Amino acid sequence: MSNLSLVITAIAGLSAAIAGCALPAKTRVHAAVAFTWGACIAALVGSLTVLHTGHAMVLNSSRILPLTGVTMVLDPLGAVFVVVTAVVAIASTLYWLGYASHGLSTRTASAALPIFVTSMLLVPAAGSVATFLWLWELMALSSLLLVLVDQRRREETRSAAQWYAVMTHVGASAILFALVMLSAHAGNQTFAAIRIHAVHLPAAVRNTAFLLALVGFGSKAGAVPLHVWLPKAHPEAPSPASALMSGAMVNLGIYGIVLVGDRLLGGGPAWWWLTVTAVGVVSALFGALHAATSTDLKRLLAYSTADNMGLVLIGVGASGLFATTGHPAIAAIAMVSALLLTVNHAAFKGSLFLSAGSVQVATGSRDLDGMGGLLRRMPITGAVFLVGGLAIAALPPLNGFVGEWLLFQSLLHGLPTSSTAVAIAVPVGVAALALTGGLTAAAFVKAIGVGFLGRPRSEGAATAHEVPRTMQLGAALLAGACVVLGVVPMIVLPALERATAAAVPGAPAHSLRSSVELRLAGLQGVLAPALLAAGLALAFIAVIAIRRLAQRRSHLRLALRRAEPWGCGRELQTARMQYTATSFAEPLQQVFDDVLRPDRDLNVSHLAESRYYTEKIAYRTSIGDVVEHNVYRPMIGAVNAWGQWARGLQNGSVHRYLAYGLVVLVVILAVIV
Amino acid sequence: MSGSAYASSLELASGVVLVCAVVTLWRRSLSAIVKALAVQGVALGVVALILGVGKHDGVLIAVACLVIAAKGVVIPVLLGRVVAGDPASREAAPIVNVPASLVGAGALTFLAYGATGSVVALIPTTAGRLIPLGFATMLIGYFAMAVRRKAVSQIVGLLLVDNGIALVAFLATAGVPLLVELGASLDVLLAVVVLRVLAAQMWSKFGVLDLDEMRELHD
Amino acid sequence: MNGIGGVIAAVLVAGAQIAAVAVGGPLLVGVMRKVRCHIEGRVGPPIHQPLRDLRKLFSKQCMRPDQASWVFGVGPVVLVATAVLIAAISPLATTHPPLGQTADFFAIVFVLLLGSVALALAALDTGTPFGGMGSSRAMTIGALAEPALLVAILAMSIPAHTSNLPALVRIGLAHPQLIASPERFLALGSFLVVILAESGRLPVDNPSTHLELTMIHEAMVLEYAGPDLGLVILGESMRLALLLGLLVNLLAPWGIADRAGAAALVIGLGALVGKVVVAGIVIATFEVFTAKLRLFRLPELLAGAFVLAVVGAFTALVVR
Amino acid sequence: MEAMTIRSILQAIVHPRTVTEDLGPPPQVAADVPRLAGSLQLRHVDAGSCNGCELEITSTFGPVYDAERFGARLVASPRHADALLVTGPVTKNMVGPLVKTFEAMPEPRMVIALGDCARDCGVFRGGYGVEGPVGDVLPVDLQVPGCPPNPEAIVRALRGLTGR
Repeated sequence: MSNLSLVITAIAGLSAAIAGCALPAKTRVHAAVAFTWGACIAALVGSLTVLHTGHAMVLNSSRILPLTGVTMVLDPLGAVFVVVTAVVAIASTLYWLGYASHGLSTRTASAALPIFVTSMLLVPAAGSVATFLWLWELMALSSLLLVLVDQRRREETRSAAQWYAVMTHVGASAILFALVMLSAHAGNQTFAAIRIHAVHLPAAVRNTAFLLALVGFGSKAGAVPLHVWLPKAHPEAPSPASALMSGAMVNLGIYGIVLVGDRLLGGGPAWWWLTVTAVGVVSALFGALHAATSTDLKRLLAYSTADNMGLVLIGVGASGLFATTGHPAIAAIAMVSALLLTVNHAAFKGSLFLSAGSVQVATGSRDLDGMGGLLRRMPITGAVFLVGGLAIAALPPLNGFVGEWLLFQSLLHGLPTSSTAVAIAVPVGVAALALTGGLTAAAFVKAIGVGFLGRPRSEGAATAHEVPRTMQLGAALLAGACVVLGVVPMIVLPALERATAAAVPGAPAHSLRSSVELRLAGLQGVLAPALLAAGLALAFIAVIAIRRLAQRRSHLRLALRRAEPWGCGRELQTARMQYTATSFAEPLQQVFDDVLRPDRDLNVSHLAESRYYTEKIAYRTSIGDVVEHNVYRPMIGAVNAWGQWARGLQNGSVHRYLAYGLVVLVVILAVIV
Repeated sequence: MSGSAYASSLELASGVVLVCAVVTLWRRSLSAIVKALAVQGVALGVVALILGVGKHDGVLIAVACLVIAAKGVVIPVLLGRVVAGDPASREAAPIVNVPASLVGAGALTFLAYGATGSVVALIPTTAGRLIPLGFATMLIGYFAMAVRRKAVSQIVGLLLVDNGIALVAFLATAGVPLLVELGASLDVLLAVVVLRVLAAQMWSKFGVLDLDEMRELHD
Repeated sequence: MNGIGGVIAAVLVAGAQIAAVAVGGPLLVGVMRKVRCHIEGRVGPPIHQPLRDLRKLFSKQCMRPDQASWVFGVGPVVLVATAVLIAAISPLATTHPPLGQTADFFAIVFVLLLGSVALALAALDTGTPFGGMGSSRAMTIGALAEPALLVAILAMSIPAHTSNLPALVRIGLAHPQLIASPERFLALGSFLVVILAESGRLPVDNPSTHLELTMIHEAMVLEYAGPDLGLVILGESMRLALLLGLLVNLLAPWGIADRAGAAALVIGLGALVGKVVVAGIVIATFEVFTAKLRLFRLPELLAGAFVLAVVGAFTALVVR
Repeated sequence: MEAMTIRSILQAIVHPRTVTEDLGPPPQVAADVPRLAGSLQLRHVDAGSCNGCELEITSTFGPVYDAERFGARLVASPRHADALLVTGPVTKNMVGPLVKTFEAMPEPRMVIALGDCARDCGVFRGGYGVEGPVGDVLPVDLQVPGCPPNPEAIVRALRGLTGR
């Protein structure tokens, strides 16, 4: 029965797309959402049965794709990603119902979104190279269409889409090379065959295949040198699309690395996993730093996606490292922590992007410096953003904390080790984990505080009002998931363990005896998130009770008084005097000045009469992306220069062209002689 | 025909073809070039005829007559009418001056001999030894197209290339099957007609048949 | 000790520890103030002055900014609630605190971080420049102090193979050579610097300054009045007492109750109070002779703490 | 001061040789003063004083008179304060900020007019920039005469509020 679910997913997704572009405007979105939900639920049922029973589900038919036929193998590892994608998709499409009236109801958009969701549901289930690449390309193209939805209104959407298209396809070609190289050596393009033949592949092939896969999937996951498209494309995409991209699509980059690194090649030498960890550390720090200092809400969220994916890469790298140095138990825990971080990230990043979309709809802008006081005006969206922000800052009652705790435990317990590589990697990993946690906490205090608290800093924020109910519900669904995963992570862990057993070679089946507490098998690491949350709630209620008691016991019953905030007796206390996102992040920007390299320009215009009196001083600072500035711009410049030179060759004279032909002919003949 | 007479007449005819090719490079006036082309067409037909007679192959003889008719008579006449309409019938200064282009032709012939060394070794017959001549004609024709400015000399260059190929075909395969030859001739005829139309267009548009005028179209 | 008896004992122990920290915190601040005054050659307020201030504050009127949301009121409550929870589950008077097995050092650090984030958010909710300035600086210092803190925890956890706090203290009690080891001193050195940074003591932040522009912690609470202010002061002093208690128990765990029983608990509490008071006196004396560092010299101080912790971690790796 | 050796520091902590004068038993607390029970937070506002009174306040909280030992403390924000310590005649510019500061204080709140200027504009009476004494702007609960009032008088006034 469960193979059927994959087929239903595909058919439902296709019909959603057809409904999306065929039906008239009014019913188009509703029909597309209904069919997409059908696809998601079918995929959920299929993957949950796989996760429950533990053995993979195989389906192949040679009729659909002309040359190679379609083979689908849904194993526990893929099933985890399918479940995550399905949940995020359900929430985003629910959000889309309310969001449609804001420019996401065109034919292309309402056809592209269902295709995007369906392709992401089926990518982890792909069983052969051709199916995988075909679905991967479908996903890339449909997401590109979604990024281009409102390119008529804004110019930077076009340039963002350009960046996104180029980098996605550079990554896709790297993946193509890697998989094709592997399937060529294996002689058969199904993943099972590749895994069998992977053992006696020459080392050079294995290394190049892994590195190419790391480049391809790393660019999809937003690993730093290849992350440049992320802060450009995600903010420009409409909110449900960017929630799906950040919540589900980047996970598939991680799935790819684990697929090629562990499942297909069955692990590799230590330097593989050191590179993955190094890329993870750099991505985490770079993403967190830029998230802390960016003032555009969605750009902040996009950079924190790169940072969280960096943390996941640290987990994956650590798990590979421990597997090579002979600690399968700890390698399993590290992989479970990586998967848990991915699941958590999908939950809180999805809710953050959706509520950021609601804020953009309500206030009309994404700039944090113009927001403020939104929690009073948009209580539910504000509360959802608050929960999402606290979750991503890894604060205890919520799910971000459990993931980081597990990663810390796996790094810690891998330590008394012989190999120096691990001995160096682990403290560096812990330091990166810590600084990223600190910076993310600062970034999200800024986002919540400057965005939602205090007084409105612009007209848009002052007149904001709550968004339609379906949009709130969509975001709240994912925020609820954050709370549930934070208090009771045990519901997810057995599934993640079974996925790890499928991925990490030699991992014990039960690495975490999970009851009320998370007890690490064979190690002294225990955490009871439920008890911690209960303790916090109890303490919270106790403190409120004691405070009310103390007030009532005092002889004067004084009512609460609302007054103008204290500003040193200043006459007029305006909203402009509050700290903005730029000033909030200014100390951090100063401390990390040489990494961020903000470009500041200050121009002073003097009065005509004399230079001693300045008329106007204009100061402007902006933080560009260092990687983009120093790596990509020079490359693009070089390509342009070379292109310019090449134009000279074609100057229109027929003779020159004939001469080219003749010269080439002569050269060839000369060579033959 | 006796062996030596057969061989010497064959060499003569092929030599004439090559010489005509060189003449087109050497002479500047278009009418002279068209005449050289005609001579070359006829020489090519003669080569085919000799081969046909030598092999007593009726089809080859028929092909030879067709070649003489088309390449020796029809095409030069067409081109002649174009040249007649153009008062400045002198070739403008070609891109590469005449002596240099003659030296070039020589080098190309030398190269042709070098390149076809292995082919000649393959076909030990008398005809086989003459293949480099055809090859050289083709290279010279290509060179003429690249060097000359006037549309007509471009057409002539193209025809030289075609004759060179036909010559090699005749010598190497001892007679080209009728169908292939017909196809090739048809193509050339088509090319000539198109170029004829193009030349007429250029003539009406620019008033001069100089290819450099085409450059304005580029930017 | 299991079943109902266990639960009651656990509640009693938790109650004792919470009471000790709730009353001991303000007293510790009073003692430190007293020591400063004595060294400055004046009598200074009585030790229980902070308690008097708290009692008076709880009877005053509570005020809120007109445009603040519910976060402003919740901030101080979360600050105190996190301190109460940590007091209940961390090994202060006994090495078997209630829920002891879940009192992971990492979890305790992040619960305290929840408290400071709640306070920073509440400060931003006031809508005044001081709130923004205080929370921006507090979060920056918090972000820079995190690496030193977590690597210090790593350094202490490596030899003990666990990061569970009661287990760390038990192992320290059982194997004194673990305490005398260099990585424990280096880690606790950086932990002390982080404590000074987190609780806003000199040289990071001057608690008794009146110049708003130099404040870090004080700027966040300028807006609180009456009971809110009482909760904030109580919360801050409890956090200071807690952190010093943990530091002291990791450095010198002698006297802490190792086995159940009321007598052992009382001895444990006494030892805790004594050790924490000594630590408070040392810090107060240090504060008299030092001045507040400029805000942008702090990264050097915190980077120094981080290096200490990393050296500790590597010695723990190499020595083992 | 002799060299600050560890021994001398410990000595200072245990047996402090303080220079603080003993100021006798606490005065009787007036009836209408709210029960502060030894904890008085003061927010000092200079409403136009010549800084004579400020110097006296500094020595009041200095080592010799040490008003802190009776539970009084200067705080940064009126939100934290119980009493507003106002010095100097209220100038025209300081009327607004003074009222705003008083408004920002939580109930029960008091105003202490320190020095003759605060009581009746003192030497500055009739000045063009002077609005009037503190009494005209705020309800004054306690007045400390003197130009400037000596620290004992200030401490005695403060002890009258704290009752210590």
